[in-house]
Amino acid sequence: MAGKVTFDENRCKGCELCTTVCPVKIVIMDKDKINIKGYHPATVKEMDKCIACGSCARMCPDVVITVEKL
Amino acid sequence: MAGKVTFDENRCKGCELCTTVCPVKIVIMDKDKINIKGYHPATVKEMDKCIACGSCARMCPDVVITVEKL
Amino acid sequence: MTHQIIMAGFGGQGVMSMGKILVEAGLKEGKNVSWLPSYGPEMRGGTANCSVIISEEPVGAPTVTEATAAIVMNRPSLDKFEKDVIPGGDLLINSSLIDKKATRDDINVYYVPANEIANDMGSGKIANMVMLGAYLKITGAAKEDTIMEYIAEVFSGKKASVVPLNKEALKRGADCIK
Amino acid sequence: MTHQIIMAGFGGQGVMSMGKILVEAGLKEGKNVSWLPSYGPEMRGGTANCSVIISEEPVGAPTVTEATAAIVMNRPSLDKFEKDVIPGGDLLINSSLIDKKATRDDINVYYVPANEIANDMGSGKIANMVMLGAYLKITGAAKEDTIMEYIAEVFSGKKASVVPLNKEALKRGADCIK
Amino acid sequence: MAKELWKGNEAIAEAAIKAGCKYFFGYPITPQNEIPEYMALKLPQEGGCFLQAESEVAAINMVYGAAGAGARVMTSSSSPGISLKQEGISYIAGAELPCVIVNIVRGGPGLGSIQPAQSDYFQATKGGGHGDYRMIVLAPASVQEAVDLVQEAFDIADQYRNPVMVMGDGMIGQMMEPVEFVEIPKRQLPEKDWATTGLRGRKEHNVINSLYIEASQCDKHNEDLFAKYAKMEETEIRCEEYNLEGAEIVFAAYGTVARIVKNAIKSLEKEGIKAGLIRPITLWPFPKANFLKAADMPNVKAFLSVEMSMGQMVEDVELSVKGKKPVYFYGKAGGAIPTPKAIVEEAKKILGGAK
Amino acid sequence: MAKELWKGNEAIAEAAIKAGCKYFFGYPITPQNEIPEYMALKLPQEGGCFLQAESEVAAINMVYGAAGAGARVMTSSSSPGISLKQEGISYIAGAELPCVIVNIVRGGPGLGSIQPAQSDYFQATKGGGHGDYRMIVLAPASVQEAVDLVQEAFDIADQYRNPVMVMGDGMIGQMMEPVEFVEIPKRQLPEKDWATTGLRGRKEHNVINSLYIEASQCDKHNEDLFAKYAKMEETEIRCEEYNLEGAEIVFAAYGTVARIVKNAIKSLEKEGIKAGLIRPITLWPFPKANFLKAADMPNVKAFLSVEMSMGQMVEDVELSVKGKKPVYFYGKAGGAIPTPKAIVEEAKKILGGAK
Amino acid sequence: MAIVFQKTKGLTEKQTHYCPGCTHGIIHRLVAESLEELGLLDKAIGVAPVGCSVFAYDYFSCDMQEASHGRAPACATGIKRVHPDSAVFTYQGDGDLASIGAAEIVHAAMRGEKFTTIFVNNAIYGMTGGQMAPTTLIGQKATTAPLGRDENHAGMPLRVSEMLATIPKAVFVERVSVHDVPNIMKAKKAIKKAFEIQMKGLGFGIVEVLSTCSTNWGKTPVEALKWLKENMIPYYPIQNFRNPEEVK
Amino acid sequence: MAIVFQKTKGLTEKQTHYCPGCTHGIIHRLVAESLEELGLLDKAIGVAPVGCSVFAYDYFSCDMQEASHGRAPACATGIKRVHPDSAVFTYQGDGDLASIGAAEIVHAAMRGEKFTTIFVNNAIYGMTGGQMAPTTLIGQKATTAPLGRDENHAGMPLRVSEMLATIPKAVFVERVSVHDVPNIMKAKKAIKKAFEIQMKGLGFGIVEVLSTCSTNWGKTPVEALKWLKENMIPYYPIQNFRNPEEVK
Ligand SMILES: Cc1ncc(C[n+]2csc(CCOP(=O)(O)OP(=O)(O)O)c2C)c(N)n1
Ligand SMILES: Cc1ncc(C[n+]2csc(CCOP(=O)(O)OP(=O)(O)O)c2C)c(N)n1
Ligand code: SF4
Ligand code: SF4
Ligand code: SF4
Ligand code: SF4
Repeated sequence: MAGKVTFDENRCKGCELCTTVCPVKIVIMDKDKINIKGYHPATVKEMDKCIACGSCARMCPDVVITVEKL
Repeated sequence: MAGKVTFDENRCKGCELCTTVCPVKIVIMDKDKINIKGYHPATVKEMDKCIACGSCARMCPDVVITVEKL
Repeated sequence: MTHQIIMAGFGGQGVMSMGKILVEAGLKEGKNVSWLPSYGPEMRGGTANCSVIISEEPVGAPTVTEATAAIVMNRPSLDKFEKDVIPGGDLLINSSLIDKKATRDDINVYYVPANEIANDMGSGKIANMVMLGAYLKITGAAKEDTIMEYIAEVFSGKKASVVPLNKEALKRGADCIK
Repeated sequence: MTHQIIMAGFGGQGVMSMGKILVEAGLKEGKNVSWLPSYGPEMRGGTANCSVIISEEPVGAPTVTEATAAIVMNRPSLDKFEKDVIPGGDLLINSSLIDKKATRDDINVYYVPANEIANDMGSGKIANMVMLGAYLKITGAAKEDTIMEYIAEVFSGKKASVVPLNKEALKRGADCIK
Repeated sequence: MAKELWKGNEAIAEAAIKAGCKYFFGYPITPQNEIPEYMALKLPQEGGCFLQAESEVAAINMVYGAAGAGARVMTSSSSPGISLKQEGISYIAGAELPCVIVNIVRGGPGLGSIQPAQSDYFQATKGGGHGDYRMIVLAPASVQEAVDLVQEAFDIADQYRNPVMVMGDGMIGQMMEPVEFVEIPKRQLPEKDWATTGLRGRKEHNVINSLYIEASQCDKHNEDLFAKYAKMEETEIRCEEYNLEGAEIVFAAYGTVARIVKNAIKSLEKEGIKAGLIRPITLWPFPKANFLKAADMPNVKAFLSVEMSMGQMVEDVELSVKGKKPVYFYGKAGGAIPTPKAIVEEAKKILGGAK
Repeated sequence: MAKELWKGNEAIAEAAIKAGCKYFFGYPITPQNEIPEYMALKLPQEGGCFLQAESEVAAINMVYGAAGAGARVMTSSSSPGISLKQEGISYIAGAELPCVIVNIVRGGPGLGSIQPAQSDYFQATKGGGHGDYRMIVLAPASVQEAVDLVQEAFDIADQYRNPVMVMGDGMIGQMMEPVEFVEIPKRQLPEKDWATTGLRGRKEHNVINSLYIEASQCDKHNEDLFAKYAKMEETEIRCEEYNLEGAEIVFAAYGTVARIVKNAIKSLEKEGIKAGLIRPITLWPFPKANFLKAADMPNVKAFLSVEMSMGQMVEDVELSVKGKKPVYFYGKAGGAIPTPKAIVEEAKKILGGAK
Repeated sequence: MAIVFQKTKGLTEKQTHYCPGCTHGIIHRLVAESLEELGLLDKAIGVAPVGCSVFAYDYFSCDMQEASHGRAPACATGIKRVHPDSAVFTYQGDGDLASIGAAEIVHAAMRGEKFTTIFVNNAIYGMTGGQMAPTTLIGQKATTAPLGRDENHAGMPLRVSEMLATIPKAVFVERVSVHDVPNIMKAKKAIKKAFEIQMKGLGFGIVEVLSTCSTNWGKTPVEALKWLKENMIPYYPIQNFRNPEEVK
Repeated sequence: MAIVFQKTKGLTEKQTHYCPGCTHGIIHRLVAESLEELGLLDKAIGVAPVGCSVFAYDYFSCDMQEASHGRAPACATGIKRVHPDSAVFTYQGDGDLASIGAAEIVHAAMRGEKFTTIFVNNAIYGMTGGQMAPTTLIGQKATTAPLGRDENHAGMPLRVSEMLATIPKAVFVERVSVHDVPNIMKAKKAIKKAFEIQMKGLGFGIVEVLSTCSTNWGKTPVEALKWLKENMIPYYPIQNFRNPEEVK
């Protein structure tokens, strides 16, 4: 049940909503990066923990996230 | 319990509403008269039967009628 | 000749349809015509009037301020429109409901007991046709035949029974004019 | 001398208040001033700018289309306003967030690492004061003392603690200009 | 088809139906009620839709929606109701939607009276709504002309993607005159490929909109609109000239008032005074050239604008005449109608004074 | 009081409060939101009442009610919102109620842009609502002038029982400038004995109304209104003349545009061209005489009306100049702002051509 | 000799322009009587609508304003905010209140404006000549619904009282009728109560009064009363919907 | 490898202008997904309001019209009457729908217009900068209610769904929220159902979606979700008010 989460990074507005709904708490803000809009974008660091539930994508107001089931 | 009903004849529009609510059925249209507006005005012929209930006056949309209790 | 007529009375006296019938006839006879009603927030039974023009020439103003004739069916109408008749023009007064006389002497005044005649004929509602009959007799603005042709068109089939009544009313009205 | 300045950056970078502080100081010094903000349906974090005028003469147009100076706090602002500086005018670039260089050579360009300095001072929010310090050093549009007088008035009582920080920011900005 | 007697309002409605109008959104108001009432009866029979809106504001926005969806659509009202439509009209002009708006004008301001008037001239021609925009405004003087103009109005609207107003007064709406419905030659019209019909296979989505958030784009949009308006001014101006030859005084009047003026002209003629008339049929674009030409005629001593208002079109007459000859005004307002007699008096006064 | 920096919108609100305005009914719209927001905070502190209406239509009718009840009352909006108020304004003018209406104009038509514009000139001065009526329209060019005019606006309204509009553009509303609140000399004002306060012992009931069902009465009412307007035209016209002496070209501009034009005049001066400016402060009544006088000056070759519109005031300039000198127009619309440079170019082009 | 009934001082001497038998006249009288009996004539300010009752300002003896069509609640809001101690009322028809003025009445109710609305529901547009109103019944003919109101085209009649009763600050909502004397008495009671509630400052109150329009219904006045009873009341039940007691 | 979630074709590529974390974005997506899943993108016509979602015409890939403030239901009525087989929807904020547009939404409901309204209730005016809306909660601060909404001055917040549910032809009325994933799923279901009901021609449907406006609430996006849950839902219960089954 592993998943793959892709972020369309430059669409991200750094709102952090996605980080609050991940059941395994792997979605975090990438404080090291600033995207074209000037925000720290969201990202997933430990992708192997992803259960492909799609919650982050469903919560994101800016359709930044695509979720695939491997 | 006798009553006296007075009609401000020239205000009357001949609508006949007062005639429908009199419990003793004494309010009638005076077919012999035409008032200033061109209508047959309402009147009471047998005033002695009046019980001063005020119904005709309350029904009249044109405040034609005054009712007194004798 | 241009006929410019004001017709006025209580709502329900048929002044509007009197005007309409006349312009329909005028049109049938190839004249230029217009019919302009008064309009407004009148209660049922309030006053109403219309301006009718029948002319050989194209109709200019549809308003009638200098009437060649006025037909007044009730007292307020007389008071209002007597002054609008041009000198030498015609004023037709429904004497059944108007006890007042005309005050001007530079116009031709006709008293037609239209309601009495109509009641006499058994239908108070055609007092307007009586007046129209009188008017036609005076002015010849349209032919009685054309009027009747139009009426026959409108009241066809079941309603055809009223046609003779209308014809009679026109005639009785005309008869009032000597 | 009439100073016509454009200040521009992201919302949240304090460009509006930078302009306000400057005109308040200008007013204190008896100058004629005006401050005109951009406005519109910008999302939080969108771009913002204001036009500031400080002059000995009455202010004509409050719009600045021929800027004696432009202070740009982010990249889009550089792109948009570089062209509006008059030849010989000043362009102040926040080099912390803008890696691009100015393209014109008929103007004086200053690179001020405002965010770095501000962060260094422990408060990223006063990058605007750093830029203002640099601007004042270059143009003398208002005296640093007047600015500080105004700031002291605004931040009195409990908030007075931020006054020295602002003073320091102005100074560090000025220091960037050799 | 032979001539038939039609009441103005009903004739207008029938003309719209004949022109292919399938949708009508309106709200009752005197003296135009016969238009929606006729539509209520007839449009469903034509497979169209009549809807009584909750208000004039809603009605004009229904028109916006239906016009944007590609339909031939009309609304009608009278003065206060037209005031309520101003925002919507500005949107329709801004979004470049074709529709026909009928205003059967009554006396104002406020609730005013309900009698015939021409006091919405400014509102119609200069833009009662906000922003820079123009409508073609057609002003019929007879029921027949109303019928002809309404039919053409739909084509004009479609040709330019622009609202067209037909402006009559209470008399036009209420009077009965002989009418012949003659088919108006159809114009070559562009396809409505911009309409929101649902994609239905189309690749790019269509958007109906008047918002240009960048000032420069909005400025450009205005320039485009005015280029279109310039084209209308070139090709759509209509005007009747009457009796101008040798006229000492030239009347300006539109709609039914022009007919009253014609009566006055005849009276003047009888008194040996030659008078003419310029009757704008399009109030916008205004027939400036006709007036200018008349102003250059040596016989013309003065212009007199006669209106059922306190003086509105007279400004356009002045603008046209460019100070070459004096321009006077005579009018009645609030539903009162100028009489031929009063107009004659006024003209004589002016000619006395203008010697 | 020393000068303080005020944002235009807030200064307008404060000026109204200083003028004794106790009631404000409005609805949010950019770029005037600071007016209602300021009122929301401050009016209750002054024992007054701020109410956010459900719409502009409701707001103007609340103003009608409050003005009829005898209060000093104001509303403000921007272009689309002002369009929605047109019916209400016509009613207020018809019922002769005093109130102040602020329009912080933005680009149109339709939703347009929200940037500064002057494209509601026609709507304000010719009557965007139905019927014949007029408002005094005041057009400040600076925040200070806005403050002064708003204060006086209430007196003017009360003196004539007439709505007064203060019309600025987005710049006036949004910019910050030094302001000194100086008390405006109060006018001698008539008592509001016509107001509906409840009888409270009075014998005759007061009625606020704009309905005159008889056309002749409504005509009379219009005559009375226009007699009042004539008085306003006699006494209330205001205008700034700048640099007219020896001017070859005279600009017409109002509001902030006049300031941009002044920059242009200085630039022209540097190039050796003398230019002047007539700045109407009252857009209605329009300072016709000032323009006519300038038209008669031999040095003046042409007029150039500069507006943030596609050309509206220019018609009043033409009407004033009566064809004596050519009148040109230059403008930007939809929220775009003319630059001094472009104005200079335009003037030079004209002077080149007008030789 | 005692007066059982005579004309209230709340009405002027002016004779109304209403059609014969139009129940607008009755409702005017009930409002005027209520004001007189509550001693409010001296501080009452009424707002007339645009509709058949447009001339109401001539008939009520208190101060009056004529509002634009549908906006009486906005107008009354302006008045009441200026004179909070006055007794302010709007008198509105169903076209005026339920169609063009729907937003204004909903929002006056939402804000709990402390005035009283007399809502005359005669299921038609009277003044303009019998067009369909939001309250026109299914199948009922109107000049803009010549075949009768069709629910698939024009929807179901709007029950205003029921709708407004969902709004918390509409503290008094009652529907009454004037088709016979007992109902006239009840109507009077409701109107009086609405004014009392206003003067206590409890919130917004509305009395919906079922009324006739014999002219545009095409009936005699007497037939019209019967039609009201048989057709309107089943759809518009006579009922109290909100009472301030409830909201306390 | 299976796609669990990807951008719907119902949205264009254009990035929105909404503030970070603004739930308008979620609601847009739910509408677009519903249209795509029901196969309606090819015959959908949307109506954008005046409000923060004024640019919705740039974001939805179907045909769109931009309506004037509050009039989207009138505009949609015009569209739907012309194209009865289309899937027409309005997308409206609470200022747009419940304040200036109150009459239009009530009457679209009364007529049973066969379109779908997405009503975004964020208890404030977003686009114009945080003024009070009819839906602003008691005590909630707004730029035109600087001390918080006072019920004695500005009344109680309008519960639109409850009000519209009294109207017979409003056959589908449901309030949902998007403050967490389960509620987002429910919201999607309701929106989809509303479109299905429209396509069946049953009447008018409205889905009220509780939404955040972190900018004008003065909160972070995450705080805003919490505030919605804790403050809005108690006053605006998440609930189905009308279902077409009921009305049959
Ligand atoms: C803005 C505007 N629209 C329309 C009208 C025309 N009008 C006058 S009264 C009326 C409706 C009257 O119906 P209703 O409110 O039901 O009252 P009733 O006459 O039945 O008592 C209308 C539409 C108007 N005067 N103003
Ligand atoms: C006639 C009119 N009045 C006012 C406005 C200004 N305006 C733009 S958006 C808006 C309200 C937005 O609030 P809401 O509908 O709640 O939507 P949100 O922005 O919160 O999504 C207003 C009042 C306008 N454009 N047009
Ligand atoms: S929810 Fe979307 S926009 Fe917000 S931080 Fe996550 S990916 Fe970025
Ligand atoms: S109810 Fe009144 S108006 Fe009607 S007939 Fe009786 S007295 Fe006359
Ligand atoms: S039209 Fe109807 S409501 Fe109006 S006065 Fe006549 S009966 Fe009454
Ligand atoms: S202002 Fe509020 S509603 Fe508008 S985009 Fe920002 S967060 Fe969303």
